[in-house]
Amino acid sequence: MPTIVIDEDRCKGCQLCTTVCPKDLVTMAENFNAKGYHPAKLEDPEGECTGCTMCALMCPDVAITVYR
Amino acid sequence: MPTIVIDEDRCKGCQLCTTVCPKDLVTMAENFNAKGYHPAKLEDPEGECTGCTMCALMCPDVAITVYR
Amino acid sequence: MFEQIIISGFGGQGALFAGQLLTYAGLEEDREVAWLPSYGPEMRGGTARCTVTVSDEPIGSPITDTPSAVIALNPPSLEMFEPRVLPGGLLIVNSSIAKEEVKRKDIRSLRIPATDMARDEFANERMANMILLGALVSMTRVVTLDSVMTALQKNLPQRRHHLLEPNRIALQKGWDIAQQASKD
Amino acid sequence: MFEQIIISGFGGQGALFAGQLLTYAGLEEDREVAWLPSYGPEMRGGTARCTVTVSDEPIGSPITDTPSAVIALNPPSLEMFEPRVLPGGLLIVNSSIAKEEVKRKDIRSLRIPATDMARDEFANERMANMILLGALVSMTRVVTLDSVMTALQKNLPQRRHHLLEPNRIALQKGWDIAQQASKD
Amino acid sequence: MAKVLMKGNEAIAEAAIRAGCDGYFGYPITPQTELLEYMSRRMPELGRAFVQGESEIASINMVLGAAAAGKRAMTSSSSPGVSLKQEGISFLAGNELPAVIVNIMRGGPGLGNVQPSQSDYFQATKGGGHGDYFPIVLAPSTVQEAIDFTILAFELADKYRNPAMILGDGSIGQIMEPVELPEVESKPPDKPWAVTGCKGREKNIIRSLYLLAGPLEARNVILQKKYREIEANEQRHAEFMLEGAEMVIVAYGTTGRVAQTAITRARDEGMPVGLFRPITLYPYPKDAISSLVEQARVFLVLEMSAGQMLEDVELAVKGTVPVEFQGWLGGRVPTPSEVTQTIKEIRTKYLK
Amino acid sequence: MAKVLMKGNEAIAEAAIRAGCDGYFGYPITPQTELLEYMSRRMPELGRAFVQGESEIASINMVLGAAAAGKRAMTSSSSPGVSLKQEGISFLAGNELPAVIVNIMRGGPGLGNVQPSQSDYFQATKGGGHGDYFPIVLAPSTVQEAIDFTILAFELADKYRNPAMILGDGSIGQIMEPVELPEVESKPPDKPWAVTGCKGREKNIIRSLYLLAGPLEARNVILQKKYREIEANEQRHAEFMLEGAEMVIVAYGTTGRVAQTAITRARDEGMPVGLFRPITLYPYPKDAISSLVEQARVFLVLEMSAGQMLEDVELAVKGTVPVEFQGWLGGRVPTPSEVTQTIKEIRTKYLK
Amino acid sequence: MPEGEVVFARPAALEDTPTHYCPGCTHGIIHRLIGEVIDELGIREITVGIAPVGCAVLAYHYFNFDTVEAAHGRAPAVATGIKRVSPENVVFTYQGDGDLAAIGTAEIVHAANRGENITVVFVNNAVFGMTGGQMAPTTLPGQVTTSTPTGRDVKVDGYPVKVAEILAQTTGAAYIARRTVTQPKYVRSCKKAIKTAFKTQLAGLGFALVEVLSTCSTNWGMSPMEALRWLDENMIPYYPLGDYKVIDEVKALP
Amino acid sequence: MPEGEVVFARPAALEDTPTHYCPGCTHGIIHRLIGEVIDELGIREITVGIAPVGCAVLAYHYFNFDTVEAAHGRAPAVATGIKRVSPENVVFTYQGDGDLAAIGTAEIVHAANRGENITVVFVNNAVFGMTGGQMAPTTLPGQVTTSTPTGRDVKVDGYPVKVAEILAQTTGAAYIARRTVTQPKYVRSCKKAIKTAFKTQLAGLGFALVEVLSTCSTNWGMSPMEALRWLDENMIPYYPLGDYKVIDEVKALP
Ligand SMILES: Cc1ncc(C[n+]2csc(CCOP(=O)(O)OP(=O)(O)O)c2C)c(N)n1
Ligand SMILES: Cc1ncc(C[n+]2csc(CCOP(=O)(O)OP(=O)(O)O)c2C)c(N)n1
Ligand code: SF4
Ligand code: SF4
Ligand code: SF4
Ligand code: SF4
Ligand code: SF4
Ligand code: SF4
Ligand SMILES: [Mg+2]
Ligand SMILES: [Mg+2]
Repeated sequence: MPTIVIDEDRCKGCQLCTTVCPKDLVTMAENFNAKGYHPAKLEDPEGECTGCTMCALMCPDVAITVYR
Repeated sequence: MPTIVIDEDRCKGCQLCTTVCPKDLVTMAENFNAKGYHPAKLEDPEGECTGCTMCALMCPDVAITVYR
Repeated sequence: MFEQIIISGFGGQGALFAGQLLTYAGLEEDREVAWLPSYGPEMRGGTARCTVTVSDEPIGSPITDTPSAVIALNPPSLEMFEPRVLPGGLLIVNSSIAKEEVKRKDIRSLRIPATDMARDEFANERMANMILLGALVSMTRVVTLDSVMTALQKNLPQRRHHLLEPNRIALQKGWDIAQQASKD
Repeated sequence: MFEQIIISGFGGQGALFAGQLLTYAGLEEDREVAWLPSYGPEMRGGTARCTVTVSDEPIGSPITDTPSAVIALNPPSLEMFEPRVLPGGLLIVNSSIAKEEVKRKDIRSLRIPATDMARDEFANERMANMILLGALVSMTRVVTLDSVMTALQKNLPQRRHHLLEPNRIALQKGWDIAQQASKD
Repeated sequence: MAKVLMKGNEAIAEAAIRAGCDGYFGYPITPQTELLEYMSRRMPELGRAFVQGESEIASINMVLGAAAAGKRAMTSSSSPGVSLKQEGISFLAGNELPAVIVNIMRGGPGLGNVQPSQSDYFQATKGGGHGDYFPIVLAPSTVQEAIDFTILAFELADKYRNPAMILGDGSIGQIMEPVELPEVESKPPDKPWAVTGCKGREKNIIRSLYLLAGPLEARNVILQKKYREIEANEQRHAEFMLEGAEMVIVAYGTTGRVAQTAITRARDEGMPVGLFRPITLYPYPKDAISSLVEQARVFLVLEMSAGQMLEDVELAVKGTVPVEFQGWLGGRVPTPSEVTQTIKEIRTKYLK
Repeated sequence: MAKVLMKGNEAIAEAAIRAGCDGYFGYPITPQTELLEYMSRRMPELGRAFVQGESEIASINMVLGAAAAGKRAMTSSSSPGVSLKQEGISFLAGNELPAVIVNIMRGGPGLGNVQPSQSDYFQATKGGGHGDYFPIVLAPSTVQEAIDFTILAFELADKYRNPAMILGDGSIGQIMEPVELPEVESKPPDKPWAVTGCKGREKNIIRSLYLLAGPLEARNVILQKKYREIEANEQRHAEFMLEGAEMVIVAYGTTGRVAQTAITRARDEGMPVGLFRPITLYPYPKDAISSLVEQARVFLVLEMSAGQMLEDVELAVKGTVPVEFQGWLGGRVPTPSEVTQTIKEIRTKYLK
Repeated sequence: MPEGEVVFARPAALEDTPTHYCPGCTHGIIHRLIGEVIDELGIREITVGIAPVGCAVLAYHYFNFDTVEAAHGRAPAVATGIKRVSPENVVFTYQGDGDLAAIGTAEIVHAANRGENITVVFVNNAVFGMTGGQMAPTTLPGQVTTSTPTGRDVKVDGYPVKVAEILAQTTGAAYIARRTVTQPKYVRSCKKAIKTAFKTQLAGLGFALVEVLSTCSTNWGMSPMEALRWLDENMIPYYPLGDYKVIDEVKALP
Repeated sequence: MPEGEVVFARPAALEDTPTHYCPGCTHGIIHRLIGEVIDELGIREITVGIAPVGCAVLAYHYFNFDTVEAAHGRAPAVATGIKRVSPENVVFTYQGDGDLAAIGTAEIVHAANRGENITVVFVNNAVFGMTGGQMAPTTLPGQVTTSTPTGRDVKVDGYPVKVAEILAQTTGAAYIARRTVTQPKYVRSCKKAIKTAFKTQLAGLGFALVEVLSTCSTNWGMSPMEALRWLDENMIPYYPLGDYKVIDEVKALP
């Protein structure tokens, strides 16, 4: 099942991954990560992620790994 | 009567003035000037010079004065 | 007196302004003061930091590896400066974001959830710096709170004057928390 | 012996080559030699000039303001160097072009219409330098004419070897003229 | 006048403006950039020239142009950028053009870092460019001095028709301190040599080319005479607790102020130590140092470098008294405690 | 081997080729241009790199690239052009990259002229660029030495991973003298630090940036250790008639050879004078000078400058013996007679 | 770890080191693309990168291959030096707009003109990022920076320099393109261009440059998301994306 | 002295000093044209010229108005400095192709780009004349020089730089033209262009440059007459004469 893994501690909370997901699955978490940023998180209860890599393409910090 | 005066000691003998005269009146002298160059000279026994300034236009050393 | 205080956080958390305020307060008291911001590549990654020196004698180096007091507004600042505080010095932590406990035992420390308090009480996260500064002044007495209030009055840009009162309250809040903590 | 000789003229008159030949001749005789061309802005206006030093001791400065001998191939060279020749020194002038008389009385001088001679006798104006060099060697004995001939043989580029004989004759010609003049 | 808090870089800029700087030409580089930024705001407001050049080289040559036009002109940079200006500075000196150059030094060599350093001393004082020349070099140790010396730099530059340099370290540029901003009286002198259009006079030529050795020699003789004059007239330094000092610390700029703190502490402990703080690095205040030889039993030179000014102290002391040295490298600023420690060691070695 | 006549500039080029120079990068400037022209002919014939850079700055940075790639690289220029290279030289030193830079000095400051001069001594030896570093500086006085020192410069540069400079004057560049061209044995050492592609090893980084003061300090400590080592091992000089000399003339390059002629004459007249001719200008042969203090009653420093090496002599002599100076400015080369004259005056003053 | 194949992950040519870049700085995306291209071309072990002076000065920490740090603006000269003595290496520079289009103008123009067989990735973010946001040659008309406090006045401060357009005029250039990375489709297209630029070098065809429009939210005073939008709306109209020069041999590349 | 009116003589803006130029060097013609234009515009007393480093380094001896000598390549920066603090002066640079198109590339590109209100007379003789005839950026393909002994190989030495074409790309340029002086008709046209370039400045319209193709018989190894012909036959085809940029305001100039 396609999905993504966000390396929370690598994330700088820039949001670049959030608007490009065709399924709107990526949002910003409420919590702070170790660096003090709100990291991005995948919310995909229905397993909608297609592994399209859109989100990963936009990540400046290579914090997203995509599985398919 | 139109004519030109070549400042012989200013002349560097480059010949640039010679080929442009429509009347072929400018040639190189046999003698050397003070600098050791063969200077240009006007040979205009018939008074053909029209004062067209062609020769002067080409002189890099402003050695030619044109009268009309 | 010779105090060197580092205030460090993300850009936007007001570290530089808090430091300037402290410097102006020192000037109010006719002390020797110096303010030195972080600059250059240090600033990438959204860091903002300054060192404030308040002293009774002319100031030699305005730079320090061993501050007498530190306000850490975010986790990287805590990580970077905890080891550097002078023994017997002070470390104040914005515990809303910097969650780690202070490990050193040879320094005084105080954890204040300043960002949360600022959001909850002033509806403005940017007030956290004033809360922490109030606490610092209380625990170091490097200047009086009055001097800080005067400096605030004089140096807050005109277009921000509506923030004068909230800032004052926040400073007082920090002062009170520190007073309280010292009693505990 | 310590001789510094300047050879100076227009580009194309062979001043530099004559100087090199003299230098190689000195080398043939195992003397200390140095050849220094004019360079840079000096060269504009079509000037070519070199200083040759031939000496028995290691050469200090290869540059001189006061040459012991000068060959002036054209009028500007005569004008520039006549005042500079060492008292008792030598000035050889290409009188075909440099028409002015030599005014100094405290130096030896010789005027040779070398360009005319070269045109008339070799149908090649460029041979003037060799005539003048022959005369210089004769009057200074800085090297032997033999050494010059050997140097010529060794250093004339292959493609110019047809000029070997005319060059030799020209050198000899200059030598003879100088011999003659010294007898006059 | 009330004191205001000002950052060193901005203070230099404001001082230049008050000194009548007509044109500023610069290129960003840390830790000097605020100077340029301040100028970008203020100069246009005053109707004066501000250009962010395409490089340090362009900037120094713009300065040369503005100076040739008879105007007060200035540029600023930091170490690598100042290296790039060396040809231009040599041209300014060769052309006898007044101008002010600011170097807010950072750690080197190469790209180094942007921390405070004093390792461009040789470059500044011995002539990093080619040929025999010296810029006048002033070394502030506080923001107030940065202001005062900037004004002085414009005046000395005009007086001697020579480039003048403010040599500060990153700390001087970045620090914010209380200062007083003076009103400046001095007006630039007449500059009949400037290129302003030849109306009503002979044409003027600004150049450093003298094709023949004779004329260039003559030119250099004039320059050297000027440098001897500057050396005779303009040596400046500050003293601190020199009375009775058997150990004389020589330090300039930020190192000087750090030393001052350490000396105060050392005096408290009864150590006979004082500070000689050069203000002009060229001309070096060697006469004053030479005369200290009577009193001092040891000199201690402190620099944020591997030992550059050290040579000038040694040249002045001439082997009569030991000269010790401590340096800090790579953008490290000494702490007063380190200096105190050294003072103690030197005392043990020489003053027992 | 038979001697051939060679021009200094061309001889340096040929020597570099024999020393295995893999890349030459330069820009024309009188009186150095024949070096570049020679290289433009020979390097492509040998399948090696020749680039006429768009400027001196581009050229020195091309050298930096080629040196980083582990190859022997070289550039050459003259005074104004070398001023422009100062940032690059500081980078070479900071990066610990070996390379050879030739400066055929001309009259300055500014555009000056193209006559021989020695007025870039300070720039070369004290570091005209920013930061604490020194290029190794070799000063040939004959075309033969120009050849030998060029080869040595490549070897020392590699040995110490440091830029090395040939500092000659216009006369050395332009003069044609008889020389022997040696076959060179030396091979460059392995350069495991070079950027050649990281195949089979960790990646290599060539840099001089160390953001924090601590690491840059550590880096500088390493550099300074290297400089102390160079100073201990590589001081070189030549002596001429020093035996029994009470007057020691110190002069390098062309000035040294002029002095030699004058000294020969002076000795003929019974004057006890000899020559100390520095070959390495950095490291300065100060130990040998210091030890001459026993024998010498006066030093006479001769330079085609206003007095630059003079300071290094004074630093070595430390006031124990008088140091006199004569300089020639603006591209003027001294004649032996002038030097003889000075020798006589100094003798009258000190040796009677 | 989830099941399935990894279809997107850090390329081997990029170190697993957090960058110092500000949140959302597109320097990071461009780094990654270079890493991916180098991986795909299998040239990591023969590549030499030149880091500029600018925010990307620490690029050598992030790239996992040999790197040289150049002085400000001089990367093309350094690259020339390396490539001329070691033509077997793949040599590229990574340069900002201050670095390449201000102080380094002469070096880039002449490297292009010589047809130097190197690759240039030119990151145009319309400011001097590293030094705190001063005007760059590429700053837009009216854009406020710390050295154009009232906005760039083209009459006084000059006009934004169109690097791709100007370099396309040089005969030596083989491939000149402009791209950006503000949207996934642009990211893909940018990667392709970078790949073409490296292939151009591998085929020995001469100078190749990709100008990448990039954000600097910190110095533009915006959030990273706002910065992407600002770039799309303001920079692209002034700096149109596209290919500015593609010689036939490059077109014919496989 | 003959009777009649003098219709051609030395302009007042030119000193009565023999030049150091080689016989037939067209630098001399270009100097004269500048002198004539300055006379005709009546601006001698407000003009400041910038002499380059190159054969024209001594131009200040020949021009009869205030002059500054710039470091090699930096004339546009020097001119900028003057013009910015003294806008009432007419400021022009006189530069060779080594000076302007090699070492001075950054300075000329940015002066043009800033639309600096100065005039540039750019003398392109396809070699470094002063230093003895090395390759210049403008040297033609195959041309033998002292640093391209087997002829310029464009693959190694780069391509001849077309200055007028490149600078015409900058937005700041108001007037960019290329002329020559090898024939009387060209001389006339060149003078007109130089005049337009000065008028552009007088009208405050921004950067103006006239590239003048010029001979260097000494370093080309030809007689002056051969050099004229060589230029016509070889340089003009590569560097076409014409106007490369003329903004409307310049076209409208009286
Ligand atoms: C010679 C020199 N001049 C100036 C600097 C200061 N400096 C560092 S980075 C930089 C500009 C960086 O801007 P850009 O190239 O656009 O890169 P960005 O940071 O925007 O990615 C400058 C001017 C320097 N290090 N060296
Ligand atoms: C910084 C610097 N580099 C190099 C030189 C040497 N130099 C003098 S003139 C010149 C080139 C001149 O060529 P160009 O500009 O084409 O003028 P031309 O002589 O052909 O008219 C060079 C390289 C110098 N004086 N200064
Ligand atoms: S891979 Fe595609 S579908 Fe999955 S989270 Fe990312 S953008 Fe959304
Ligand atoms: S793009 Fe990357 S760094 Fe930015 S929020 Fe998403 S995961 Fe985090
Ligand atoms: S003015 Fe005309 S006609 Fe008279 S000589 Fe000159 S070119 Fe001939
Ligand atoms: S053009 Fe002038 S210099 Fe040349 S030959 Fe004619 S008159 Fe003489
Ligand atoms: S300052 Fe700008 S360019 Fe630099 S890292 Fe931050 S966002 Fe990126
Ligand atoms: S060398 Fe060439 S450009 Fe220079 S003066 Fe002679 S002909 Fe003219
Ligand atoms: Mg940028
Ligand atoms: Mg030219």
